[in-house]
Amino acid sequence: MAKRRSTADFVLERDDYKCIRCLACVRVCSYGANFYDERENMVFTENRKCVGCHFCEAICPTEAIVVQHNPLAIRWNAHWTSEVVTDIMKQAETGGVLLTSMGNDKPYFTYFDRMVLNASQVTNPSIDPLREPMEIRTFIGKKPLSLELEESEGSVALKTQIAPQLKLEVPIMFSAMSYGSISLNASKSLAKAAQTVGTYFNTGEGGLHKDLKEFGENMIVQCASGRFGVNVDYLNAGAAVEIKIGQGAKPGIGGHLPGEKVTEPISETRMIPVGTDAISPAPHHDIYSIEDLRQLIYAIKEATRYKKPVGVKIAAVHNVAPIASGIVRAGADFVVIDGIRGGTGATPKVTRDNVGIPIELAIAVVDKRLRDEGIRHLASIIVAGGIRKSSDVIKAIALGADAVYIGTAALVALGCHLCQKCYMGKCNWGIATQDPKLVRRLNPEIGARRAANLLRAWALEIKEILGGMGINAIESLRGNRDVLRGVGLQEHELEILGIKPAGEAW
Amino acid sequence: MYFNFTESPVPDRDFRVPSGCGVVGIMHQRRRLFSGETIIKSIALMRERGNGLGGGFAAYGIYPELKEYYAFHMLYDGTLEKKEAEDFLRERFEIVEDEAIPTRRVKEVKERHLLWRYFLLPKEEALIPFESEEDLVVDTVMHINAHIKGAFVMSSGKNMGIFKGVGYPEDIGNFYRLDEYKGYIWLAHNRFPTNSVGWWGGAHPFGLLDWAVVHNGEISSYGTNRRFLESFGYRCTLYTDTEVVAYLVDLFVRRFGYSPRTTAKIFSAPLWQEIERMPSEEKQVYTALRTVYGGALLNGPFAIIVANSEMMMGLNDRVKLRPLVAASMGDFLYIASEESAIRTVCPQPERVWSPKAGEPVIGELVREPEVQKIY
Amino acid sequence: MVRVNASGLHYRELNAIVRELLDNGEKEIELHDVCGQRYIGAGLSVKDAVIRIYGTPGNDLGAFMNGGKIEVFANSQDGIGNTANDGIIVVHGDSGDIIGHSMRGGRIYVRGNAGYRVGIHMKSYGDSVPVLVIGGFVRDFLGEYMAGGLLIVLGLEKDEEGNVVGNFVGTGMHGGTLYIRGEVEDYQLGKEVKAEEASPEDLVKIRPYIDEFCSFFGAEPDEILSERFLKLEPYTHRPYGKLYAY
Amino acid sequence: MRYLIIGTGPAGIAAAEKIRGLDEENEILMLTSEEIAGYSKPLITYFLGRKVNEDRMFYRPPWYFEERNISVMTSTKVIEVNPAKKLVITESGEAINYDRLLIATGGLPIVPEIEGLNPSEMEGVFTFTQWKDSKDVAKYITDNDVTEAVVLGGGLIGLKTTEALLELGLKVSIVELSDRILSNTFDKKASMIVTSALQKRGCNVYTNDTIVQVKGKKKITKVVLKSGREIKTKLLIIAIGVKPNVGFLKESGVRVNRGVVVNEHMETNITDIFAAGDCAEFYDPRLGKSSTIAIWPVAFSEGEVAGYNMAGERVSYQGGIPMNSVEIAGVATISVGNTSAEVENVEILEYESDKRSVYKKLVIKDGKLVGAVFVGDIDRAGIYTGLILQKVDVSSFKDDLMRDDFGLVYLPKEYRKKLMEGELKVWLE
Amino acid sequence: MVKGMRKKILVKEEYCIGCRLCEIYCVTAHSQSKNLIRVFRYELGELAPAVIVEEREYTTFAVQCRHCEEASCVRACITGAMHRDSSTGAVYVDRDKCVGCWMCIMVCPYGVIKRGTGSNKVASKCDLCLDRELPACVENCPNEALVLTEVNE
Repeated sequence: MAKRRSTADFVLERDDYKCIRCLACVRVCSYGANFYDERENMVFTENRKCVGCHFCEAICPTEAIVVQHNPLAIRWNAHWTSEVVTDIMKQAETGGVLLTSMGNDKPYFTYFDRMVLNASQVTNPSIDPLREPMEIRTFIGKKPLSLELEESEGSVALKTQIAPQLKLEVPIMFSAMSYGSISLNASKSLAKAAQTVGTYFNTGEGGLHKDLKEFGENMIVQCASGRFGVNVDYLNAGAAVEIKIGQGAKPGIGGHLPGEKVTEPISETRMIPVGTDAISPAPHHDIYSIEDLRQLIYAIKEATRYKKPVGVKIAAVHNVAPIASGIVRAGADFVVIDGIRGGTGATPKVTRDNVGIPIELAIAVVDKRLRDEGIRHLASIIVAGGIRKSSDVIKAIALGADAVYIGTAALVALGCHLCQKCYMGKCNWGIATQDPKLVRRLNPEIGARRAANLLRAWALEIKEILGGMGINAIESLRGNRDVLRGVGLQEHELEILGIKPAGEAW
Repeated sequence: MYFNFTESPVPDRDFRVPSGCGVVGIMHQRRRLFSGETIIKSIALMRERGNGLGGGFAAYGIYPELKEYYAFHMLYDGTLEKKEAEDFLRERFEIVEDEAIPTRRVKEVKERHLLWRYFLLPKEEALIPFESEEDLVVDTVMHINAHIKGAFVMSSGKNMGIFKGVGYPEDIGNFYRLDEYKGYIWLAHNRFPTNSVGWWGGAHPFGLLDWAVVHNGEISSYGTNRRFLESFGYRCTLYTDTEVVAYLVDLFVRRFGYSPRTTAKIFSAPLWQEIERMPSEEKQVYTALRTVYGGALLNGPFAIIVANSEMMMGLNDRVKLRPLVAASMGDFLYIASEESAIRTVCPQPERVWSPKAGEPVIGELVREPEVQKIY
Repeated sequence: MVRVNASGLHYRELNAIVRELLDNGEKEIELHDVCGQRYIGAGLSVKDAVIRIYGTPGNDLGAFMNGGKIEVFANSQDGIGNTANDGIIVVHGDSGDIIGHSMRGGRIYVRGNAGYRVGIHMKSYGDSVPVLVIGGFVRDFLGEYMAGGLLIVLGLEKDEEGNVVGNFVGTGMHGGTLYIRGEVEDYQLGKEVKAEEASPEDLVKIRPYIDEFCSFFGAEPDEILSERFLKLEPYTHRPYGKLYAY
Repeated sequence: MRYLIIGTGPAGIAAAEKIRGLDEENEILMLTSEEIAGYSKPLITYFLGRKVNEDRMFYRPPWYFEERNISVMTSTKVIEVNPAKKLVITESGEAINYDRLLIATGGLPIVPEIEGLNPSEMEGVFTFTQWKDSKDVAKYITDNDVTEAVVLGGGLIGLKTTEALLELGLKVSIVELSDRILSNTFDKKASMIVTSALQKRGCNVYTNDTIVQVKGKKKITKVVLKSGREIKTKLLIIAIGVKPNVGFLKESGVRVNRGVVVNEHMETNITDIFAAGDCAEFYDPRLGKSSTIAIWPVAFSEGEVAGYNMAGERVSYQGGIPMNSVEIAGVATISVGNTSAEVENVEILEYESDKRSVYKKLVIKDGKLVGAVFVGDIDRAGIYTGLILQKVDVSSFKDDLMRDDFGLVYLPKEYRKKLMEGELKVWLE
Repeated sequence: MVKGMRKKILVKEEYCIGCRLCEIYCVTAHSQSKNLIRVFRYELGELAPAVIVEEREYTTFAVQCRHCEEASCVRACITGAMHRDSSTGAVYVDRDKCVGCWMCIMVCPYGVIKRGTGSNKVASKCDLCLDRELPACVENCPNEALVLTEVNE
């Protein structure tokens, strides 16, 4: 039997005693997995339709539902895993490229988890961040190597003109997620949270929805290969412009928003007709080389009258350091490096799971390379790709980043349960969907509150750790690899990371 | 550059030794020379602040006859190292005079090193790759300290010298016969390293050119500061957090020409909330200073006294985690960790004050007929 | 009218001068002795402004342009009208590669020939339909990824092999229309496009642009239209619908 | 300053409440010819039917007036108003001065001319508009072992009285002049449903008929109908309607048509004299005509408007529409607005379910809903009332109006938004 | 007319997800046991939610008594059962006074007054759960499509 029914990835168990037949689970499942049998007066689930998003579980008022992995989906095999077998089946059926969403879920080493932080004991005091000043404000943009000052009796004047900067009250921004890949309510949530906290969100390459214009001061607009919605007004609408070359989840490839997702409002922001594919070419067709990148950077600077920082986002790949160096030398005011764990709305699985390098290593080599070349001050380094918690932020900054972008973590704050089915457009949590029935499930007021809470919580934790180290300004953490020690890392990895093994003193 | 710690010749040089300490600085702002006895007395009062694993002094104005030459105080493990260093020095300098640094036998000080001093004149041809004479000297110091094993430059300025070693400072002072020297600025340091092994080179003051720094506390931002300095060509080889202070002072005051006060405001930058309250022009300056020189922000607890031939400055961290007291009496300016250390040598100063967190105490030489300046 | 001598000016200086003039209400600017200065007219949004350029402007001429008119009395280089939204660019000479890249509105007229990837990823939205007219021949990848707008190649001059277009014409095309005056072999076409002879209605549709072309460069519209035009359109707006396994 | 209010019905009470809300200082004096104030007139049938006891008769409890510092004089019948002197004269000859006067005297029952009938002399014949009537009827039934009754008038009061009598176990015959009961508000179908429900409970309904003669000496024994039918009965309730109680204004100069003519501020032609409720006749300047709608919500709203204006706040009345809700023989019914199909250029939407005894009808004129009838299923009827009162153009969602699940979700978003935000003011503006 | 702060439930229809949890929590809050499962098993017959969920295509929202400032139901009530509480500003129905004439149902433009079910055939409507900190429907709305606000009058 060549053709077979696929095996359920999840099993939904419903406690019939607790089930009160309120049918909330039936009403809310966008995949139609739950149904009610009137004759039996019972609620059932078609397990194969369940994607494991846990929405019904979350909404069930009596905790009658538990979603579990199907333990025996495929006979256990360390090599021929259930995932591998299922994928082969799907491809045998369709002959197509496997799509997936969100970030790489493979058990590659997470270096963040192999690095530990330092704290003060005796020789210098820890600082109590709740009562003493603890500064984490960060500026993103090109800095001069030195400042020319004019000093006279008791007064100092600045002669050097500082390039435009982004001012971050927390060194965390929301990474590029287009309206289209996520819902407008999701975008609004992040925009409002960024405004509340004093940081930035990124439009992604989907253009600018009119409802987001009011958040311009906290917005980075992205210019990607598809140039959707890009015009001079768009470039000037935000506080900075980001040229997207690559993305951690899909280095080296383009993407496209299928025509059926190009609805009326999406068409308005992308400035393309309803129902046509929105194709983002793999390269920018005006950038075939580094000097072309410089050309685009300066075209944008000209169009925005040098009033906004212009940055470049790349995926972390093997030669990320020299590439970053080239980008800085091409005139970028900030470089964004997106690691192999970076998320996406849709990507070929083969790319997501296999291409790129972990962000931790990329930060270390890029920061080192820029310092070695004496150009570290010319651009800020923003890192992204699987930043999960405040300690990841701290470690990233200690390795040399100026700030981080979070995407997946922000979406999780909005409700995402990482079911990795964004590309289906049926997100029950109202995040990765344009279905008006589903979009409304994300109340942007709640979303903004939760996303802002996350940043607030991380900021507090960062301050806590800084205080523990006896540092009261984030400047003193940046590139301070002395505060990191490796645990269980090989010597060469330690060398790349520029840190000592745990146990070694200064 | 990331250092390779396996190559270091002296085991205890491998580590940046966090330490608690006592500091004193005394300056006569009209260049009147006074004996080292004063500062020894002062630092000795704060014996409790040290543990006998490091003490040292910097003295300005001690070599008036040879003030045209760079005075190098060197520390050698042995004669082989001495020869190697001297060969290198000769490539770049004419050695005008050299001799062993006079010491006397003191039972508390267990001498481990060969101590030598040189008076050097840069060779014309050696200057070619450098922007200035000073850069040549800095490069020479960096080179010896980084690459000549068993040789260490304690000080390299004109008409000044640093005397330091493992022991309590009064013993070290006695050992170096400092009672026989006269200077117009004296710095002293009493060290309490948490590492059990003290190393002569790791004692304070730390010097470069005519800069000398004594430091109480710990620079928690050391890693960041070091990397900041690396982008300006400084190589931190000693792994004592104090050295970054010396290099940073050299960078901002000598190379950039900033005033000591502005430099202090980079080290102990105002809080953002203070900057927000400043008038717009000032705000712009301080925002720029923090934004551009964030890597030079000295974080963690510290009280430092830094001096050169022209001035002496005391500074502590932004939230005042280490003690610092200043006093003045006539042309004398005193800065110390404890008021008693001042009172013991100047019982009735005209003014005694504790500087605010991050506010420098700056004493500059008075050029007649100008009035002395104390900020 | 203001004349600016661009000789020896860096593009930043030159463009700053141009912007300042425009900001002060100047509507007519002549730039003389231009040689390689990039981004002239980048982001130009003054609807009734005219910039006349004497000499060869640098790349990205009129990038992100949003109105006004730029006229070049020489050849132009690569990337003119990059991601433009509106406005007119007229080139009294040849042009380089990727002209009209991602253009969403406005019109570009090139009297002579143009290079590779002409009109790549051109798109249209609502009332704004970009139009690109090339007088002579173009190289490969004409209208690659084209998603909207109107691309017209008149073939008044032919390339070394006697072709008016190169290979891979309209590859990945999923919107808009290409008109080519002259012959195109099947192998020259991308797999996403279909070609047919332009109908009289089509010719009526493109007539205004031919007229405008002729008004700039002094040719005879009827004569141009008397020859056969090919019309190229994509098979589908969704070329990659079946590529994926869900 | 004294506010004087004649009448303690809904109009009078609403006015007094409003005045007190706006003016805490000045005196409010209310007069009623009845012995008791603050009870609810519509409840007298419920009282008769023993669904409501004496305590629950009070629409506003007795302590209510005292608590709000409102004085009430009961058993005080006004017989004359003298605007020149700003006085009212009572039956007992007392003169009470006022600064602002509200006439809210309500209606008087209409008693037709019937052979043999002199209600004041014949026992067993009652009108039914006051609590006293209800008590008298109840006592009469007990005292005389009444088992059968005739109700003249198939209107609202008649039917509610019937309902009460049925509750008491009496056999009731209804005599109605027109072709159907509730003819003012209901069409044939609606009337039929109610009629058959009444019949099921053993009630006789005689339509196209009336009483032409009453027999009996001291007490009534029989009625003779126009059709010739004779019905033995010890009890006749006359419930053919009310007329404005305005006789005492004859000499006052206050303009009276059928009722006291008032403008949108409830002002009469004479300064400081206002009128509201069943005794008033509202001249709607927008329609250019005047009418009296003798229903509770209208009386209450008019009273509020009068109260506002008497206390010095300029508020206009939007005009009411007839509407009524009554549950008869277990069938809930609601009718609102103009429910007759006879008017020209109207569109009728109907829904009927025999099984459920449900009937609904909507009347649309010029794209707007003007009337609605609900029998059996009255859930969410108020939404339609709102549409009628707000004169909402329903053309865009006409097809949804009769849906089973019709609700706010089918309303135009703008209207719904206003409604949800509470911006709409029904009745007053 | 009551002056001062008045609690009001805002209906944010653009965020209602149509789960109808407000209904079951309303019922439960007004039940004997106050326990969802027990209510479902033993008490459902006597109870009806005072919140009504409307649905049409993707638009859904829950609506309950608006506790209008100028409440039509209070005007139309012939018994005084429907009244505005002077301390809370909320509109209540006194179930003992109500005679079930349905005048209130006739005039409520929101259609949120119901005829009581079971043995209690009097008008039934939202009481704002004033015995709780938050109305049950508001507290349990998973998307904050129902929000309690205070309006100043």
